[in-house]
Amino acid sequence: MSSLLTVENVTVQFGGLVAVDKVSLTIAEGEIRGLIGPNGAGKTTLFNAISGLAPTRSGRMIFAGADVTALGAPDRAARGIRRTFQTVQLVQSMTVFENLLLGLHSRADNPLAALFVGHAVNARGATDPMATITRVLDYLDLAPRVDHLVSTLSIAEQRYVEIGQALVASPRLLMLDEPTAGLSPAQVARLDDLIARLPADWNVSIVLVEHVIPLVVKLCHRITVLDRGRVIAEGTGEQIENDPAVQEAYLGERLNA
Amino acid sequence: APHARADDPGITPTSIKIGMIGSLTGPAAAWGWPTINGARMVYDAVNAQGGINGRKIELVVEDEQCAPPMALAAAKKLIHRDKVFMLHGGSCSGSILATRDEVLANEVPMMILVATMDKIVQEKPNDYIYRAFLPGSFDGKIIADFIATMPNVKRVVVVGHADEHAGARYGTLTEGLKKHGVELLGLETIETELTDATAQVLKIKDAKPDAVVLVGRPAASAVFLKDAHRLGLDVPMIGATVVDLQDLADRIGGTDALKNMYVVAVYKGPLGSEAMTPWQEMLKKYYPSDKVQASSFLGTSGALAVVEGLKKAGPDLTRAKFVEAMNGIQNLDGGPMACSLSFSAADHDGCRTGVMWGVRDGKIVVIGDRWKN
Amino acid sequence: MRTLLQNNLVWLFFAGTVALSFTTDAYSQYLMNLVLVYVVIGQGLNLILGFAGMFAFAHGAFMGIGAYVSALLTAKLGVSLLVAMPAAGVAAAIVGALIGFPALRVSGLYLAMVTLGFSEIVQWGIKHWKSVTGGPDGVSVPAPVLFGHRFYGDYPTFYIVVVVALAMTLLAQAIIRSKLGRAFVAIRDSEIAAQCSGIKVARTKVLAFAISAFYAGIGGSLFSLTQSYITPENFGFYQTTLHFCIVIVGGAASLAGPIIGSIILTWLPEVLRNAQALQEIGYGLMLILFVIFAPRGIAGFLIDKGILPRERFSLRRPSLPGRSRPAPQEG
Amino acid sequence: MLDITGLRAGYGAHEVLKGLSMRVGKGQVVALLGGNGAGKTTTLSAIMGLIPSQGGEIAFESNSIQGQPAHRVFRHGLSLVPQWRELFTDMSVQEHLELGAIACASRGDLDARVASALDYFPELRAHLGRRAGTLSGGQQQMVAIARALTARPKLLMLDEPSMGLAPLVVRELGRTIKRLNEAGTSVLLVEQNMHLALGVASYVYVIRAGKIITHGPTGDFHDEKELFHSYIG
Amino acid sequence: MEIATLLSVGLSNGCLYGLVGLGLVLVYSSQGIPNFAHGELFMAGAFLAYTAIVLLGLPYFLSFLIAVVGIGLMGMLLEWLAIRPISLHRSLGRASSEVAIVLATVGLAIVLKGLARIPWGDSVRNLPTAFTTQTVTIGGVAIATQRLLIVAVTLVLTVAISVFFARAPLGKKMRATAQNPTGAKLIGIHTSNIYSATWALAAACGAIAGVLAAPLIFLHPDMGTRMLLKGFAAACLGGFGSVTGVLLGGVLMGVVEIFAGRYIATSMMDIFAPIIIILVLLFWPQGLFGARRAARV
Ligand SMILES: Nc1ncnc2c1ncn2[C@@H]1O[C@H](COP(=O)(O)OP(=O)(O)OP(=O)(O)O)[C@@H](O)[C@H]1O
Ligand SMILES: Nc1ncnc2c1ncn2[C@@H]1O[C@H](COP(=O)(O)OP(=O)(O)OP(=O)(O)O)[C@@H](O)[C@H]1O
Ligand SMILES: CC(C)C[C@H](N)C(=O)O
Ligand SMILES: [Mg+2]
Ligand SMILES: [Mg+2]
Repeated sequence: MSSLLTVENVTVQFGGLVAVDKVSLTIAEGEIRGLIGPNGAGKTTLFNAISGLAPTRSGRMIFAGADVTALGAPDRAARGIRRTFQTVQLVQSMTVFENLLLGLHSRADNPLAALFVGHAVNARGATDPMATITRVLDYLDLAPRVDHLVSTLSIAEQRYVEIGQALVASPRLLMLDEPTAGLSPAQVARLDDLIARLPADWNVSIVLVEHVIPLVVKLCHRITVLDRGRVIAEGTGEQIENDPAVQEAYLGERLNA
Repeated sequence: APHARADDPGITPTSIKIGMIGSLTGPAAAWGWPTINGARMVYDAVNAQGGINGRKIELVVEDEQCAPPMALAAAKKLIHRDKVFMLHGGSCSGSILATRDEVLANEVPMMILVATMDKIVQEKPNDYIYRAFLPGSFDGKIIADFIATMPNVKRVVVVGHADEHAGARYGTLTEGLKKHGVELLGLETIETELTDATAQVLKIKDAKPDAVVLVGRPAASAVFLKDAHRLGLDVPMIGATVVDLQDLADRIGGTDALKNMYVVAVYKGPLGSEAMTPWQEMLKKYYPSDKVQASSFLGTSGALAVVEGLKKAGPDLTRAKFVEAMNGIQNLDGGPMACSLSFSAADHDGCRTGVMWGVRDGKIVVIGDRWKN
Repeated sequence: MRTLLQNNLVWLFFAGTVALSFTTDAYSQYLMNLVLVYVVIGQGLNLILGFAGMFAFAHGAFMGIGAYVSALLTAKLGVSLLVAMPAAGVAAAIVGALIGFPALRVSGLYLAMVTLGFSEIVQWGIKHWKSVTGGPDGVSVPAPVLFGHRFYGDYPTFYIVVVVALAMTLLAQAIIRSKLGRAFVAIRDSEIAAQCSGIKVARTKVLAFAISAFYAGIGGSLFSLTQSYITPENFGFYQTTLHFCIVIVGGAASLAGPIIGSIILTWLPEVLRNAQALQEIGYGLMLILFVIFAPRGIAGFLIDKGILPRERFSLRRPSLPGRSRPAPQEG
Repeated sequence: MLDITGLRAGYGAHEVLKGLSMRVGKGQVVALLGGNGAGKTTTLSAIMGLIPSQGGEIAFESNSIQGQPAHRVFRHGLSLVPQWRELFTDMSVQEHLELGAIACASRGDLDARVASALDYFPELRAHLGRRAGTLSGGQQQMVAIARALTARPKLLMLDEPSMGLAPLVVRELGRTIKRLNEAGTSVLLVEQNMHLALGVASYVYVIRAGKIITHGPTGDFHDEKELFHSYIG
Repeated sequence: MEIATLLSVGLSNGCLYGLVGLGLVLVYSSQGIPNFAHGELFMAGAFLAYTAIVLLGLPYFLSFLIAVVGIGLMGMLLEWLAIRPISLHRSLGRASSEVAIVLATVGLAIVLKGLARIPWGDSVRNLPTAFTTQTVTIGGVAIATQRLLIVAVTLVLTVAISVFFARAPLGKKMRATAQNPTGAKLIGIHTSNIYSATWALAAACGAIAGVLAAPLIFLHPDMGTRMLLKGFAAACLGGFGSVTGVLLGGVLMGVVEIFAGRYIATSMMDIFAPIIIILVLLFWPQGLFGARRAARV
C-alpha cells in the first residue's frame, strides 16, 4: 500500500496551549486508521490541522504526493480531504438532497453556467453528479429521506448524511470524528458495518476518531494513540490494548465490553 | 399656459376641496401642525363667514414626514384619489420638490406652505406653484445687504447646515457679500442635531471675523449661540428667517447670548406686538390648544393669498381662472407677514420683504434693512 | 391545482400587478411601483441577510449610489437608461464588494456597525460632492426614453419597473437554487463546515455583498424613476431600516418574503394616513404585532402552515423510486 | 421521589410522549433506555419544564411540578445535564462551576461546592480559566456535569453523559454516579452505553415510541444483548 | 487653553455617548440584541423630567429621580409587552428570534416617538439645568456646570455598574442568559426576570442620559435617534461587553470628533464617528475591549 497522507512534525498551538505537538503519521491508501486518546488529547485539533481549519505552527503535510501545508480548507477539500464533525454540522434548513449537493461544491463547474443550468455543464466533463448522488443515497439507505429536511432526521440519519456529503465528492481521505456519539447500540452496529465497507466500495482511506474501543480495534488496521498532543503509541489493535502507556493514559484497565 | 376646463375636480356648488400637505411626523414635525393650523385658521374664518362665493373650503390634510416618497404619495393621493381642486403644502423643501413634476403635469394649482428653496417656485416652466413666503435666496440677499451697512464689518464667517434649506441661502449670500466687498473667511458646518458647537466656535474665533452669519435651524442655532457666548465669541451675528429671536431667547433662557444677534424677520412685529395680536387671537379662537409660537403664522399669508385668488376667480371657478386670478394679485396685505404679496404670470414668488430684528436692552426690536445702533 | 397555485404564488404576484395596473388610479399605481422597487431591493437584502446570514446594514447607501449613478448618467450625460441602470447596479456592486471586505473580519452586530458607518460616509459624500451630485439640493430625474418611447408618468414607469423586478426575482431564484445560493446558506449555518465542503468563505462573502448591492443599485435606479427628484436624505438610516423591516416582516430566507414585506411596508403607512397623528403609533404597533405573531416573518408563518412551499436550493433532483416515505421509528 | 403518570408531551402538533409513566425512588439510580428518537430527551425536558406537557402528571416528593418552568423545577432540587450540554460558550470553566450554584439559597459554601464538583472531575482543574467554547468535546461534557453538581441536586438527570467521553472517564463517571448516589443523590440516567447504565442502575425503564415498553430491576436484564433486543427488535 | 476647552467638551460629550452606550450594552449582555428603542427611552426620560420640573414644578433632583424610576418601570413594561411574547416562542431558533426581537425594538422606537409627538410634537422645549450657575471657570477654562454633572454621573454610574457586575450575581446571570438561555434555565435562572431587570436597568440608564443631555440639546421627540447612533458606536468600540469599555469608547469618539472638527474640518464632524468605528473594528475586530468569541468545532 502506498502512502496517501503524510503528516510530519505538525504542531498546533492556541495561545500557550500546545494542542498538537510535533505529530507525525502516515496514512496508506485504503487504510482504516484509528485515532484514539483521552479527552482533550488533540484528536479533533489534528483533524482540523489536516483539513486546513487549524493553523499549524510548524510541520508539513503531504497529500497524494503534493505538499498541501499552505492550502486552505476549501482547496484541501477540493483535493479530496473530507471529514465529518463531532457535533453534526449540516445545514438544518435544507433537505438531504440539498446537503449532498453542498458536498459537490468544489467540482469545477463553470460558475456562471452553473447559475443558470445547474450542474448540467461541467468543465471537465466529470461524471454526472446526479448519478453520484443517487449512488450515495442508495448506498447509505438515505433514498427514502432525500426530500426530508435534515432537521427532521434522527441523529443517526444525520450522521449518515454527513458521511454522504463527503462521499459525493469522491474523496481520497475521509476523517470521521466520533461518528457513533449518541447512537444507539443498534445504530452503532450498522455504522460499524458501513465503515468497514467504505474503503473498498469508495476507494477511500479513513481516519476514525472514536471512544468505543472495541469498535476501533475491530475496524482499524492500525491505531494511533494521542495524549496531550503527542503520539504515545501506534500499532495494531492488540498492540495498543496491551500497551501499558496507553492503558494508563486512556483505557485505565482492559475493557471487556 | 393653463387651459380652461369647465369640469375641474374638487369643486361643488357648496365646496372647494383643498389638499394640504404637512410634516405631521418626522424631522420637521415642529413645522407641521403649527404652520398648518396657522393657515387653516384663515380658511376656518372664511368658512365661518359663509365661504367664498357660497363655497366652503374643505381641507384634506396629509402627512409627508419630510420624506420625498411620502410627499409624492401624499400629492398623488390628493390629486388622483381625493381629487382636490388645489394643493396647499410643503414644510420641507427637499420633499416637496419631489412633488413638483406631478403637480405641474396635472395642472393643479399649489400654494407652498413654508418651504423656502427657490427652485420649487422659480424654476421654469411653472404655471401653477405659488409661494407667499420669503424665498431662501432673498433671505441671503437681505443678510448680505444688511452686513454691507454695518460699520467695520469686512470679514465674515458663515455657519450653517449642509442641507437644501441652508443651501438655498448660500448662493445669494456669498454673491451679495462679494458685491459689497466683504471677505468671506469660510463656511463652517453644523449638524441639524447639533449638541455642541465648541469646535466650530473655536475655529471661528481663530479666524477673527468681524461678524458671523448663522444659517441654522432653531435648535442648532441655539446651541451654537450658547456655546459662542460661553466661549467669548462676541462679534455680531446675523441669522436667517428660519430662526426667531423670541424663540431663541426661550430656548437659551434669556437674551444674554443674543445681545449681538440680528435676525431676518418675516412678521410685522414680534409676537405680542400690536400688529400680531389679531392673528394670535385668531389662532386662539380656532385652535385654543395650540401653542402660540414663532412658526405659527408662517403659513398664514399663503392662505390669505389663496382666499384672495379664489374670491377673484369668481363664482364659475376653474383652475385656469384661479391661476389667472392669482397672477393678478397685487400688493395684497400679507396679514401677519411684513411683506405685501404680488404675483404675476412670470413670477410666482409673492413675498420679497424681510427686515432685521435685533435685541436692544433685552427687548426684541425692529431694526429695519439697515444697521443702526 | 392547489400546489400549482402554491408553487407559483410569487409569479402570480407579478401577473396580479399587471392586471391591477389597468384598474388603478395614479396614486395606487405609484404605490405599486414603489412596492416593486422594494421587491428588488428586498430580494437583494434577503440574499445577504436571509440566505447568507450577514448583517449588512447599508442598503440605503447602495440604493443611493444606484439612484444617483442612474440619474446623473441619464440627466447630465444623456446616457440611455438601458446603460445607466446596469451601470447603477455595477457601481453599487463595486462599492458593495469593497464594504464586503470588513465582513471577512467582523460579524453580527459589529458588521452591522461597520456597514452602517460606511453608509453614513456614502450619504455624507453624496451631500458634499456638490459639483457632481448637486449636494443637498438633489438632482432631477428625467423620464427615460427607451426605443423611441418616453416613459413619463406612473403607468409607463410601471412597465419598466415590473419587468426589471420580475427579472431580478427570477435571478434571485436562480441564485438560491445554484451552488452559490447553497454556499450562502452553508456559510450562514456553519462557516467551518462550509469550508470543508470546498466553499471559499471569503470569496463567497464578498460576492454576497456585491450581488446584494447590485440589487440595491438596480432598485435605486428604479426608485429614481418613480420620483422626479432624488436627494441624499432619501438614502439614510431610515431607508436601511425600512429594507430590514421589509425582509424580516415579509420573511427572511424566502423568495416570497420580500414581496410580502414590500407590500405591507408600502401600503401600511398609506392605509394609516387616515389615522393622522396616530399613524406613526399605528405603524410601530403593527410592526410589533407582526413580529410577535409571525416572528419568522409572514412567509415563514405561511410556510409553517403549508400555504407557501419551502424554498428549494436546487434545480434538479435525482429520480429515485419510493421517495418520501414517512419517518419510521427505530425498532 | 419522582412519579410520572400518563405523561404526554411533544413539539407543537408532533406528540412524542404518548402516556409515559415511570418513577424514581429516593436514593435510586434509574436508567431510561431506548433507541434514537424514542423520546428520552423529550421525557427529561418535560420533567425539567423546558417544554410544556400536554397531559399526565409529574410529581416530585409528592408535589406536583407539572407545568412549572425550569427555574422553579430546579428549586425543588432537580438538575438536568442536557444532551447538548448548553454551556455558556464565552464563560470560563470556573464561572460555570460557580454559576451552577447561583440560584441556590445557601451560596456561602460556594468554594466547597466548586471543590467537591472538581473532586469528581479532577481533569478540569487544569482548565479552570479557559472558556468553555474552546474546550474539547469530552471536556465540555465534564463541565456540563460538574455545573449541575455544584447545585447539589436531590435528583440528578443525566442525558447521555458518556457521549464523547474517553473510556477511562466513562468508567470514572460510573463511579462518580455511584458515589453521588451514596451521598444521597437520586439519579435518572439516559444512556446508550449499556455497560455503564447497567453497571450503575438499580432499576431500568425501556422506552419506545414515547411509551415505556418494559421495566424492572436491573437484575432482570442481566444480559445486555437481551436488553437491547427487547427494544431494538 | 483651547486644547483644554476642547478636551473638556469632548470628554463630556464622550461620557454622554458612553452613558447611552451603557444602556445598550446592558440589554445586549442579557439578550444579545441591539435595542433600537433605547434612543426613545432616552427621549422619554428627558420628557418625564420636563413634565415633573416645568409642568408640575417639582424640585430638580426629585424630578430626576421620578424620571429615572418611571422610565425604568416603563422599560420593564415594554419588555413584558413587546419582547417577551417573542422570546417565548418555542418553535423559534435562536437566530430568528433575535432578529424578530430587534425588529420589535424598532417598532417600539416608532411607537414611543409617535406617542411623544401627541403632546410634544409641535415645538421644541427646554429642560432647565441642575444648577443655576451655568458655567464655572477652572484654570481659565469656562466649563458648563451641566457638563461637569454629566462627567460625574457617568463616572459614578460606570463604577457602580462595574462593581455591581463583578459582585452581584445578577451580572453573571445576565451574561449566562445572553449566551445560552436554555443553559441558564437549567441552572435555575429565571430568565424572564433577568430580561425584566435588564430592561429596567437599561431604561433607567437611558433616562439618566436623557435628563442630563436635554439641557444641552433641547427636547423633542426625535432627540433620541442621533444619540442612539453615537451610543451604538461607543458600545461597539468598547466591545459590547465591558462597562468600562463602552465609556472609553464613548470618550474616544467624543474627543476625536471635536478635535477633528476643530483642526481638520467642521463639515466632516458628522463622519468622524463612522470612520473611527470602521478603522477600530477593522483592526480590533471585537472592539477595543471585547474578547474574541470562542468558536470551534
Ligand atoms: N479553538 C481552540 N481554542 C483554544 N483551545 C482549543 C481550541 N481547539 C481546541 N483547543 C484545546 O486543544 C486541546 C485539544 O482539543 P481537541 O478538541 O483536539 O481534543 P480531542 O482529542 O478531540 O478531545 P475529545 O475526545 O474530548 O473530543 C483541548 O485542550 C482543547 O481545549
Ligand atoms: N425540537 C424538536 N422539534 C420537533 N421535533 C423534535 C424536537 N426534538 C426532538 N424531536 C422529535 O421528537 C422525537 C423524540 O426525540 P428525543 O430527542 O426525545 O429522542 P431521544 O430518545 O432522546 O433520542 P436520541 O437517542 O437520539 O437522543 C424524535 O422523533 C425527534 O425527531
Ligand atoms: C424652516 C422651515 C420653514 C423651512 C423648511 N424646513 C425648508 O426646508 O425650507
Ligand atoms: Mg474531539
Ligand atoms: Mg436524546
